Amino acid sequence: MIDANTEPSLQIQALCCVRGDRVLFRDLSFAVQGGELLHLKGHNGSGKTTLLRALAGLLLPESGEVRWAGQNIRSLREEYSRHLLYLGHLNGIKGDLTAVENLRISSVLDGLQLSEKRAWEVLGEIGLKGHEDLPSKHLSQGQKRRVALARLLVNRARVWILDEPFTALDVDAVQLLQEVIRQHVANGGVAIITTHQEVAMIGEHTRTISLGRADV
Amino acid sequence: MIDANTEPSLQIQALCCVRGDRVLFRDLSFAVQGGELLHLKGHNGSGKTTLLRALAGLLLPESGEVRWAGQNIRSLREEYSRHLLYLGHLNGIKGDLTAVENLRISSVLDGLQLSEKRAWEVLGEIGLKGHEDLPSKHLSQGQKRRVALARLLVNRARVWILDEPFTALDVDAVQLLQEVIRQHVANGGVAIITTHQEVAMIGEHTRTISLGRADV
Amino acid sequence: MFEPLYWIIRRDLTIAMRRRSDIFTTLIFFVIVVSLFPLGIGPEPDTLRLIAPGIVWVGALLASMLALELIFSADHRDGTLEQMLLTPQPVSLLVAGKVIAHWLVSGIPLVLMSPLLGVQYDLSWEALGTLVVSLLLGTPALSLIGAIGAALTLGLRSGGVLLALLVLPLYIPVLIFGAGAVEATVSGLGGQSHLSMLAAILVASLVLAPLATAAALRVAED
Amino acid sequence: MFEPLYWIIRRDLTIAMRRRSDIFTTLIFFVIVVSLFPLGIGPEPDTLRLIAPGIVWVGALLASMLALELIFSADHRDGTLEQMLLTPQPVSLLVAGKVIAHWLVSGIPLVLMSPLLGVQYDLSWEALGTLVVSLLLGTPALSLIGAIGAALTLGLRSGGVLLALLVLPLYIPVLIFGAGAVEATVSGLGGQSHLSMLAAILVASLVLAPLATAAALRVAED
Amino acid sequence: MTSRLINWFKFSSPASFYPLARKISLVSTVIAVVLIAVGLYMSFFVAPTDYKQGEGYRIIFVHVPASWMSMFIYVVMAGWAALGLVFNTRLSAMMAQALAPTGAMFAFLSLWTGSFWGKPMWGTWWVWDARITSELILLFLYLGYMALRAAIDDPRRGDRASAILLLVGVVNVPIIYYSVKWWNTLHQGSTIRMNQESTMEETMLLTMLIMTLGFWAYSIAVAMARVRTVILERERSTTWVRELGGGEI
Amino acid sequence: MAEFFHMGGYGLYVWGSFGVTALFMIAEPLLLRSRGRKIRKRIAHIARIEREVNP
Ligand code: HEM
Ligand SMILES: Nc1ncnc2c1ncn2[C@@H]1O[C@H](COP(=O)(O)OP(=O)(O)OP(=O)(O)O)[C@@H](O)[C@H]1O
Ligand SMILES: Nc1ncnc2c1ncn2[C@@H]1O[C@H](COP(=O)(O)OP(=O)(O)OP(=O)(O)O)[C@@H](O)[C@H]1O
Ligand SMILES: [Mg+2]
Ligand SMILES: [Mg+2]
Repeated sequence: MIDANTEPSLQIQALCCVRGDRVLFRDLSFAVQGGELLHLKGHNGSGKTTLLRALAGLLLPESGEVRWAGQNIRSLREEYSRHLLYLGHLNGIKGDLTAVENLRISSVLDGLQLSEKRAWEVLGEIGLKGHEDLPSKHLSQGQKRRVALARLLVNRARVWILDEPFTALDVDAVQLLQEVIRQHVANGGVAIITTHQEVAMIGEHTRTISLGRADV
Repeated sequence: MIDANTEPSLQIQALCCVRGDRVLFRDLSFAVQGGELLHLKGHNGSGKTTLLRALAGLLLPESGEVRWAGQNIRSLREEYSRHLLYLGHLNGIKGDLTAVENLRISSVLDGLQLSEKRAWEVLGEIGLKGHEDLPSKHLSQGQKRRVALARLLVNRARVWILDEPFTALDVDAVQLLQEVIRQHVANGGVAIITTHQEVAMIGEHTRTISLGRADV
Repeated sequence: MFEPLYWIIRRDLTIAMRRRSDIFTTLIFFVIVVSLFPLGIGPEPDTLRLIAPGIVWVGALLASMLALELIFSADHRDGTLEQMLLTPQPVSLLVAGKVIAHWLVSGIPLVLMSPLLGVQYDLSWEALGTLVVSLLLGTPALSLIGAIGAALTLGLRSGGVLLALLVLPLYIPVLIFGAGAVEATVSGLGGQSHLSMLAAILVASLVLAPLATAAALRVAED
Repeated sequence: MFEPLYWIIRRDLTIAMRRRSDIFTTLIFFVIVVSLFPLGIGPEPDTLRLIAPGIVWVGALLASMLALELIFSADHRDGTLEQMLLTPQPVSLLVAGKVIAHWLVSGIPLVLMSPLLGVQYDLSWEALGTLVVSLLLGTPALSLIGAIGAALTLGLRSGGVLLALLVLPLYIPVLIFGAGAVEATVSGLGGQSHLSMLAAILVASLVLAPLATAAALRVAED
Repeated sequence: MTSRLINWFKFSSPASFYPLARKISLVSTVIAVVLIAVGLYMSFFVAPTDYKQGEGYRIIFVHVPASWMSMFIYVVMAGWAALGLVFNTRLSAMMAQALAPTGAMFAFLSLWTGSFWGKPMWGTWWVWDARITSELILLFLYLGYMALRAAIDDPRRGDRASAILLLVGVVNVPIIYYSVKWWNTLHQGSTIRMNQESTMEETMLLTMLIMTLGFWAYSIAVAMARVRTVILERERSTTWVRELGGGEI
Repeated sequence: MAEFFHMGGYGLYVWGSFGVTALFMIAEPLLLRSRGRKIRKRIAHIARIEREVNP
């Protein structure tokens, strides 16, 4: 059992990930503390997504381990999930449900209760006013992404792992999202993101890690 | 029958597209000539993808028509396809085939013959060296996009319709793609693209059209 | 603990209701398959009565198996499954919820429809009763066992057929006891013992299948 | 004109060869379904011989239908289908190529395996011969007709089941003449006339089905 | 204690098991050849003609060992699968993978030789008898396992998914067996039962035993050889395989 | 000798069983060996190229 008040910290130790017969990275070690933003860089195919999935516990690394507050996330399982929010290349929303329903379901599963009213408000904030009640398969690419991102506004997870959150978003949405991430970090959360866009990720607490060699 | 030497031109007349009970745009008229780059702008959900699919003939507009060299594309069908290259949000590549196979197949279907050697060269140019022979489902998000974009390097279509071609690409790839588009336009082709990224689309021949109202 | 279970079931039922055709299609598949046999075999009532329990049960089994394909695949494709694995809820609980919803949507209609098909094959009232009870006990077991196969084949291109290959051999005991119960009733032996075997299988799969399925889902998302 | 046809077939065969298991799974599904019936019906050889033609044919029909689900769905999902519609080639030609490849991969193995299953049901040599010929004529027709259904249900969530619903009624004539041919041989009447009907159906669907499928694909991508 | 543990884990790594597998394979090949040769000699020249079935009964000397092996191998595979899931060792999954084709082959041979026995004895190639049917289902279970393995390209995912399938299957095998038995005996019909002479002659029993042991050795030999191939295929880019470099392998 | 192969009228069945069993049990190791050869050759090939590239 992890005390919710301990300083959140993610330690990566000697991580090695292999895909097919290609070693994407080996002996990767670093740590991220609360209040830090980690920006993962690297060219296409350098292994950013792979690393993020390993950090989220979705992918079993070849060797090495990921620790949350000192314990291996493999042994923590659901305990770790409680503190985590992962958003991958896929949006993770159901096309047949409306934006409101999608948001409420994912909140319940995250262990939060979200009233219908609050869900509407949040969706309004993220710029989906007028589209809250439409089956989300009818939404445009960027609107779908916004539905997925709306979770950031209600979630209380300490660690955010965001894989290219800015894709498909228009300029306003990108700005909004940046602000949200900055807030989260300022409140002592951890954020690990990748992006190819030149986004000004603000603050002194931004760290950058680059994956991949210069060749390829 | 259209003469391949006529000046390519795409005329859009009083186009109106409706999705569900929402009118995305109405009475949209414009024309694009060879040597022009059209940059379609608009916030998320303003109807850019819808418009591009209508221009490609994949979607039947509510009213109005799209003309290629003076004839409605509905009546031209395959004749129009010969001059068109459309790249949507989906990459249109088969995960079970390698990059080389994907590229060769799409070329044959486009009516071109592409030798295996040339395919390898082209894929090298677009930065997939060392990944040509891997089933493309194993590629990363950005690498898949590159396989799809490799078609731009071999295709001789006059009209390119590209829906957010820059997503998932890293900085080098974005630069390369910009260059390729500029070349195409300089050679008298038409390019219609959308993108939310601040990309310097070079040249005097860039036109911008904005969709969508300010509200929403 | 039951909050998320309730929400998962509610979610899947909502989606099913949005696409009501899903419910009917499983059902109609069942009806069509069962009705195909007289066309292939010929119309003699005596033969038909003889083979009726087997045919109806095989039809129910195939229909339920086909419907299973949908249970996780959509969630996998749009990324909601990966999100489910990352919630603080035990995965086997979520799996149980999904299977229950699936059975409510695809199993119950089969059970309700079966007497009608039995009548087509000239079964007695008593046999019809046993048919309904056997399906009521058997189809949830089919859904539970099938979910394991569905999770294992998730995201594989040959999904549907491979699922069938993995799952059909495991379905055989259910089929034997299910059809056996009806046959025993028809021949006047009473289907009691078959039905209690079915119940035992149901209980066992209720306990074990969600665990195996949850493990398989974790593997599939790796 | 035949260049793109050749390439489409080659492409689909390459993909099938990459996943050789696809071929076997359709086949094994066929074997399993056919083997399920004795388990539901009981092991008396006399009953089984009586219903064998119907069972084998229904099994082939279901296997071929299940395999059909794969024919366009993957292409639709990854966007290659939308690209195919945008090529300067006639779409019905591409469709024909895909169906041919599909039949080579999923139909032929069924035909080759059927005699073995017939033996399990104790059919005579002559009946086995008719069974093979009837499947050789019937399965391509099934693939062609099924392709229409597959195109119509493209991208719908309940694809598999809905496809079954649309396609099975269209399959019925094929089933009747196919199983009829075998039964006629068993009862000594000779299956000639049934087989010529099958051939006629095949020719008709060869002409019409690609056009209908092409039209359905355009609608699906709208 | 600790040293023994370390030893155990040492051999659970493919690199150190690779040479060991070769030795085991060689030794069991020799044993298999000798036992099967002796067994064949006894089957044809020592065992007497059966008074009821004539020479036809000699099929028993391949039929029964093949049947036993097919069942035994499945259980062994499930054991490896469980080990692999618990300890997360790659080698266990490879062992299961290496055994599967041999098990499926024996299941097929059991059916084949049984059919060739059934034709002269019962007058039909096939009967829906309980034992025969459950052997057929076992063959399907093998094929399902192999199809699943083949359908997953990522070897690690394949390992774990197929291990789950094996465990689910092995729980089901007894259930399947008894349900099929019950199904068959409850509505007797015209099925002819296999004649169960428990008073089998001593020499026949001995011959069968020798053949069974021979098949056993054969399975070990083949499985070890196959596991070596599997190891090479899957570990071809690791340094230890590269250092072998095609030379001493 | 002919009598031996005749097997008291059961020749087809006895040899059909033993023959197919023998066939399978001989073919399996042979197939396996060719599969092993293929992978070994490939590894040797790659090793050679690697030595050439960075000796
Ligand atoms: C396709 C047909 C057949 C199959 C699949 C089959 C399958 C099997 C199996 C799985 C076993 C091992 C069972 C155990 O040890 O519990 C076995 C044993 C045996 N089978 Fe068959 N069998 C077939 C046909 C026959 C026929 C036609 C005969 C003889 C007329 C026969 C005689 C025996 C005998 C004597 C044993 C060993 C006795 C025993 O272990 O109980 N089998 N068979
Ligand atoms: N089976 C395989 N064999 C060889 N290489 C593989 C295999 N599977 C994946 N890869 C490689 O692993 C890498 C996957 O990287 P990943 O998806 O993590 O990249 P990424 O950094 O997220 O890239 P992007 O910026 O494009 O999203 C790719 O280079 C891909 O080619
Ligand atoms: N059935 C429907 N009912 C109401 N609105 C719909 C329906 N289907 C689609 N829409 C709306 O149509 C618009 C689709 O726009 P489109 O996908 O063309 O946007 P876009 O400009 O490409 O956006 P993005 O930048 O996010 O890709 C969205 O605003 C969506 O909400
Ligand atoms: Mg990525
Ligand atoms: Mg768009």
